[in-house]
Amino acid sequence: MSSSGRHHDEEHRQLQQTLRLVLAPSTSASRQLAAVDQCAPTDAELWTRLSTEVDVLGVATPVELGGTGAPLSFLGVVLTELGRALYSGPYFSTVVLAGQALLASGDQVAQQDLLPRIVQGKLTASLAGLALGTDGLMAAQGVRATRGPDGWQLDGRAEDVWDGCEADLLVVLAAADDGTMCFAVDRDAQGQVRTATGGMDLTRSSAQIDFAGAPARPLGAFDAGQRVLDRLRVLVPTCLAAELVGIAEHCVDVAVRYALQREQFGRQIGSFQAVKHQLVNAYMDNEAAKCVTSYALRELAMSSSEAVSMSHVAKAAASDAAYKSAGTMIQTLGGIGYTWEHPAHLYLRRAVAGRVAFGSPSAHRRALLAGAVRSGG
Amino acid sequence: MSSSGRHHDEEHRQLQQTLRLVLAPSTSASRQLAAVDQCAPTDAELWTRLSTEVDVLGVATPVELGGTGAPLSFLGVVLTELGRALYSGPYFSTVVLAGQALLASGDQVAQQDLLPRIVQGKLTASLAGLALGTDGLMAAQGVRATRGPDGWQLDGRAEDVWDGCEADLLVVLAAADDGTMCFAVDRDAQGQVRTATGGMDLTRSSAQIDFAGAPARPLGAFDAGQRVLDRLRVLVPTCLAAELVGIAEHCVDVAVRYALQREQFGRQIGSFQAVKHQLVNAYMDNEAAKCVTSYALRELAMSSSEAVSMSHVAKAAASDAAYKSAGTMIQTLGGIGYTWEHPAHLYLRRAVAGRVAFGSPSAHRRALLAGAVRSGG
Amino acid sequence: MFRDRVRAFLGEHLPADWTGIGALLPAAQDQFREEWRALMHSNGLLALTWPTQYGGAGLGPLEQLIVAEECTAVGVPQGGLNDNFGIQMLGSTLLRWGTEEQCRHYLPRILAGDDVWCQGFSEPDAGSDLAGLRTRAVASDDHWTINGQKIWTSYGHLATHIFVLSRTDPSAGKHSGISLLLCELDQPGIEVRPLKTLTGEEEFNEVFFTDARCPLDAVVGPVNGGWAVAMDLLGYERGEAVATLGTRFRRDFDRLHDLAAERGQLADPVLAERLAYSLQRVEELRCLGRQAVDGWLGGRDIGAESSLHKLFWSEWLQMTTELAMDILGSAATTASGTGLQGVSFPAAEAGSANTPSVWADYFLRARAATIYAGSSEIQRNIIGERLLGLPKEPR
Amino acid sequence: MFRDRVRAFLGEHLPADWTGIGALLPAAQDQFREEWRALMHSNGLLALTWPTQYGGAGLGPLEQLIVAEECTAVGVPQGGLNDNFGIQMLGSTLLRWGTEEQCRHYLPRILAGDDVWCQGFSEPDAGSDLAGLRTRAVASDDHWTINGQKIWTSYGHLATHIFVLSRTDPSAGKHSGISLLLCELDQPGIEVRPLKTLTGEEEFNEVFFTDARCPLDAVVGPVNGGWAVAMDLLGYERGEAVATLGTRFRRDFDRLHDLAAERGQLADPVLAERLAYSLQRVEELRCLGRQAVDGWLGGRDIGAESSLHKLFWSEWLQMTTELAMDILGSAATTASGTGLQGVSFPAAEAGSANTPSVWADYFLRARAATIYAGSSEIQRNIIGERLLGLPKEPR
Repeated sequence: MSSSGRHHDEEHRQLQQTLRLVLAPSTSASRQLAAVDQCAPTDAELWTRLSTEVDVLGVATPVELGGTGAPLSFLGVVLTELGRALYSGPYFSTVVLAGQALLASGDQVAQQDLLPRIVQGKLTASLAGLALGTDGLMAAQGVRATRGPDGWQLDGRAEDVWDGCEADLLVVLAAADDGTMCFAVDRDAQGQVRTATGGMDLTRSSAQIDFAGAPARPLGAFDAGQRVLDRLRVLVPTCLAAELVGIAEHCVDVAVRYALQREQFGRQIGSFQAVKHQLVNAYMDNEAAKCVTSYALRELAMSSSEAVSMSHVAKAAASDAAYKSAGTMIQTLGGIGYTWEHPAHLYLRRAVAGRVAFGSPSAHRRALLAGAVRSGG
Repeated sequence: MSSSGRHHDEEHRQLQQTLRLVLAPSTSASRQLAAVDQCAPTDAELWTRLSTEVDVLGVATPVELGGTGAPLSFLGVVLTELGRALYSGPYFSTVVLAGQALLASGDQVAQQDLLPRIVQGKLTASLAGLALGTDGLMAAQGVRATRGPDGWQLDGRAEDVWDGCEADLLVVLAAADDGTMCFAVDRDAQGQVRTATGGMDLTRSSAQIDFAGAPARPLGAFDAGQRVLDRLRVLVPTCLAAELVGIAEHCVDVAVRYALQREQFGRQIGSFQAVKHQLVNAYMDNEAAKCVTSYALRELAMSSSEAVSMSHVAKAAASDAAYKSAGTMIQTLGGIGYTWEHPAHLYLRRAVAGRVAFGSPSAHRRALLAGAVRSGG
Repeated sequence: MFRDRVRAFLGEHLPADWTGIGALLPAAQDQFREEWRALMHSNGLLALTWPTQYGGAGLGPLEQLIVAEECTAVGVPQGGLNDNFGIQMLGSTLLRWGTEEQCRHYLPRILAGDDVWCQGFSEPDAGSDLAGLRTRAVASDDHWTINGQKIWTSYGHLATHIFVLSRTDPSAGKHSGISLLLCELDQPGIEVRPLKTLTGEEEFNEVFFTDARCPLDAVVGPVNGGWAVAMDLLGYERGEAVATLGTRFRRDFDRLHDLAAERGQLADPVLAERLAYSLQRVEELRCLGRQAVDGWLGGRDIGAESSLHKLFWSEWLQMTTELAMDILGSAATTASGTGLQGVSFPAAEAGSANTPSVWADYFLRARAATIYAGSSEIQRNIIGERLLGLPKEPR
Repeated sequence: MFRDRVRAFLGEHLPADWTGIGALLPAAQDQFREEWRALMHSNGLLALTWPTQYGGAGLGPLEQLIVAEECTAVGVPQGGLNDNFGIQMLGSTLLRWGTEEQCRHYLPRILAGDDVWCQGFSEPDAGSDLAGLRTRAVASDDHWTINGQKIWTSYGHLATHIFVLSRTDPSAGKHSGISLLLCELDQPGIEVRPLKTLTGEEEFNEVFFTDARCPLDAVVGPVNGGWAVAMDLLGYERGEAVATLGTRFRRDFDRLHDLAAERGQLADPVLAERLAYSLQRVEELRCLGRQAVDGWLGGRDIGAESSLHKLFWSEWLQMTTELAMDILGSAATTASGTGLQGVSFPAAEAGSANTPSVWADYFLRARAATIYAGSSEIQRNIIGERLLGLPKEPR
């Protein structure tokens, strides 16, 4: 164990600072609320800046496909900052869900066609058909693929597709006769109805997609579906953990700032142990969640045998941390945190939704323990 | 609901005060420790005072059997005070376990023979064969009763018999061919080996009893075993809850007193919210546990339909309260609470053992929920 | 006997299929509430403890409690939304502290619905530290001139009048120099601005005073002695809550239990254990409520005891709505139906729909429970200092 | 390479069936510890970071860490019980603050085992508030005269020397006027009284000073400047704990998991969920430890970070031993076998028996975790003030 060097600490810090500058305008409370109240679509200008100025759309893509070829830890830094800023654009869906599915599919033609466009911010994408089963993430059973005279086509329903209405491209995991297969479906392909769904989280759009004979391009070889699944079931919870760490940290930051500024009984409220110790408890869990998440990303990058168990630890820890930190923030803010005008509830909502998405803490813990049993202690 | 009058508040208070006076010497730290260190037997003088001076050995026994005929709530007051004082004599085993079993057996001959002697402090007793099953308390399966040429005899092992070595009389629940039966076994009867068992709780003695053809007198009619079981499975957890409430309250009292006296950083430590709020949390749970326990005793006295569910609530709440309060006490006391010389650990030990005895909080909660399901919500 | 009368009244006036006001749409709730209040009034069930000369029923706290219990049991309100402020809080306070003239003027108008009251206590910089309030009132020949800002004024947008805690002697100590003033809202010097809650409801308000006026004699109790009056007023809020909340929350538990059963989640032992704990705790809460009511009827002051009750139920509510979220899983986070109908605070109204979106809404609303009406931190201080006798923080 | 050398050493000197020192009986543990310490010393594995002229290995913190990790992995101690005080704490402090003469005198004697050190910091009235200490030392021509009382002196009954934090200028401020004195225990003015812990062990001691003496030059660092020296000394306690505790606690988890499996309790989903949470948290702890070690090797001060680590592990330990009690049920409360063998703090030693009575003992011992070496309340203050920048309490 120990000391695998500096882990790019300095580069991470630079990337973080750059992102904070770029994201600062969208982090302001008024901007966040305006976006929610007006149901604003993706901020196109910000998307462009993310792709060109900061070049983070290709952070987890190899150089030969237009990306930066950076280690996965850089993706973690980006996701944490987007979480902090409560970024509502299609980064997670495009870069993590669809982008990593494409990479895992092994379909070089599709990769060379699609990934450079994703990296350049010219193509948004998402993934349909990944759901939580009894044994972790698996292919949802709602969509079936059949081979017709004109090629493959999809039928059935996919739920909870992040940014599903807006995505230019959908990667779909579907059940075919020989098992799970992986397909690409274009936005303007016929035979699909994409319906926006509401819910708890007001800053991430989601859709239900009904396929009825939608033409679909298979991605990769016969085992591509399984390969995509194998990769995403570890990668997606780990990446979502990185985002949740950002939510968690932002919540404690906001609460600490308020505790320093707000006075009652002639003292800053942060000087009261009742407030201080609650913040410390949240902070402690956040530090641990951050720590396991970056470790999980490192293990994943090295395809270590610990990557699976650490993905469970990371998703469980970060989910709990974000949920608790959001609650602590609201408690610290008092009445003001209970108003619509303060963005606190947007963080709480994202934390609540993110906690359940791609496996609840309890589900991940169960999988962690099961893994410990299988590996003999 | 509401207002069932004064509930004998004033008489309860008087009884409580009398008991505190009588028990005060045995509550002192040095006395408690001396008793443990020397493995002192029952304090005979105190036992006499409890029976004569305070007359609490007959508090739950009808007048015609020599008791006071007081409502069960008085038994609750006594048990709570004995809990506070960490009383180590055989009150619970004699009065609650054996005494109430005799009452429930319906065996008038045995009652008239034994209960007056119990009330007068001339006979100690206990109960063997009550254990936790999947559906609450039930007859343990370890002891079998068979009818031989010389009458009934017992074989097998009974575990965790409180004050089992010392008890003059054992009431034994045993499996006979026709179901559970209830027996009386005298101390000097042959065919029994009583072995003291140690364990967590240093202030309550316990025994393992091996029967090998021990002669036993059946108590009551053919259904007496079931009647005893039906009564004790509700009464015993409720009564133990009353004792645990006393443990819990004493722990918070000790901690509060220390928090008022101990100074650090130039302040009484009880003025720090970190200490104060911990004590409040424990106190809140204690108040609730006390409240449900006395309510459960009232319902039991009225044979109300709520008596069963409230016995579960009371045992669960009081177990958790005592356990948490003991922990809070030690945390408040700091290092001194971690020493052998301070009786804090004796309370913790009793709380830990009492929590598990006759059904853990989790088991009682499960039964509570199952009851709510059966009664249709 | 009185209870029978109340039951008969309820049986007579509620439809046979009545499940509770929570089953109505918000507009229908408002209408029902208004009609129901009038009906309660004409049947002598409003202001039970007020003397008859002011339009009350001249009965005691026991009868008041019986009405509260029976209304709660069938799921109807005991009056209008603002009656908690007008009847319970201000009315009781006027009867204790007010002049004969004030009682004669204000009390009948409250009952008739002519005056609808709201509360002006908290301020942006005086939340937990209420005595830190800065709204000032200055007396001139014939009126007080009020300047300042109040916040968290529930149902202020429905009110015609506000009782305002104001600083009337800035040179006095923090708790001295405060007076309780009675003030009409419909005047140029007052602006009421609704404040949306995190679920989008408009329930709270900000109230801005800019040279607002009220008559010189519109002071309750002594000038500069308003702190004691205000503490007394807050005390009248409590009796009913301790009496009825246990029942209301037990109903919430039962709904959640039904939902878990419907969705097959009772078979999940981890969720079942948490449900069982929620049940245990709500039963503890009911007992605590009964005990406090007994004490209250026996004339005991339940000030700090009500803090214990508040702390207990607010934690129960958050724990249980969090459990609901876990029972529902993604159904709760992707549900897009309507939430709780209208005002359902702190417990959901009887008859509320038992759907994922209602529970998601309830979960969010429950965030307020540990903040409003004395945060949990303040309640713990009160309990620690008054019930355990622990020292205050040095200041 | 160095790691290979350590592994080779361990492989060579430990029996093939070695499971950890916890498997030995207490007396055998003591004997093993003594022989093992000598072996470590003769192989240059004691005092890794001390310069060679004082008998150390002249290596760096990385090598020290490697020894700690490898010894932990196989379950052997890295020295004697008092070496934490003599080598880690006092030794490192002397190297930074001591005179050349002090280093030359004391350090080799510590390694040789001639001087065995214990710590005299806490006092009956100065626990969390260490700077409130009242033990006084007065200088005369050629010695200090010490009067006062210390408490919670671990392994004081095994020691020959004590470093005593004393007030040497009573007129100075609370944190000024304190000096760190080096004092021999075997003198008429000192009495060491063992203090039994709640499980009956004798681990802590009270130390009474009645005109006890030490030489005038037995001061570490500046006279009256001992507070900074003491804080520094406490810092040397931390590096190793963060490096090794995660591994030791993970071993505890694995033992508990085995026990639950043996007893069929993994099939109880409520217990399994709690086990899973314990596993999650111990993995978090291991990561926090790795991160802190990385920082430590990178030269970062891990003062407040080690508070976070302490708070985390002490809560983990209590949660997990409580879980053990629930997994064992009445088996834990009626078990009457032997408990943990010898000194096993804070984690149980590798090789400890996996029985109900061991877990019951461990549960009781774990009560100390949130109290000793800075209570959880103090740790939260440190974290809140140093890492979050929150204000101190007004005093």
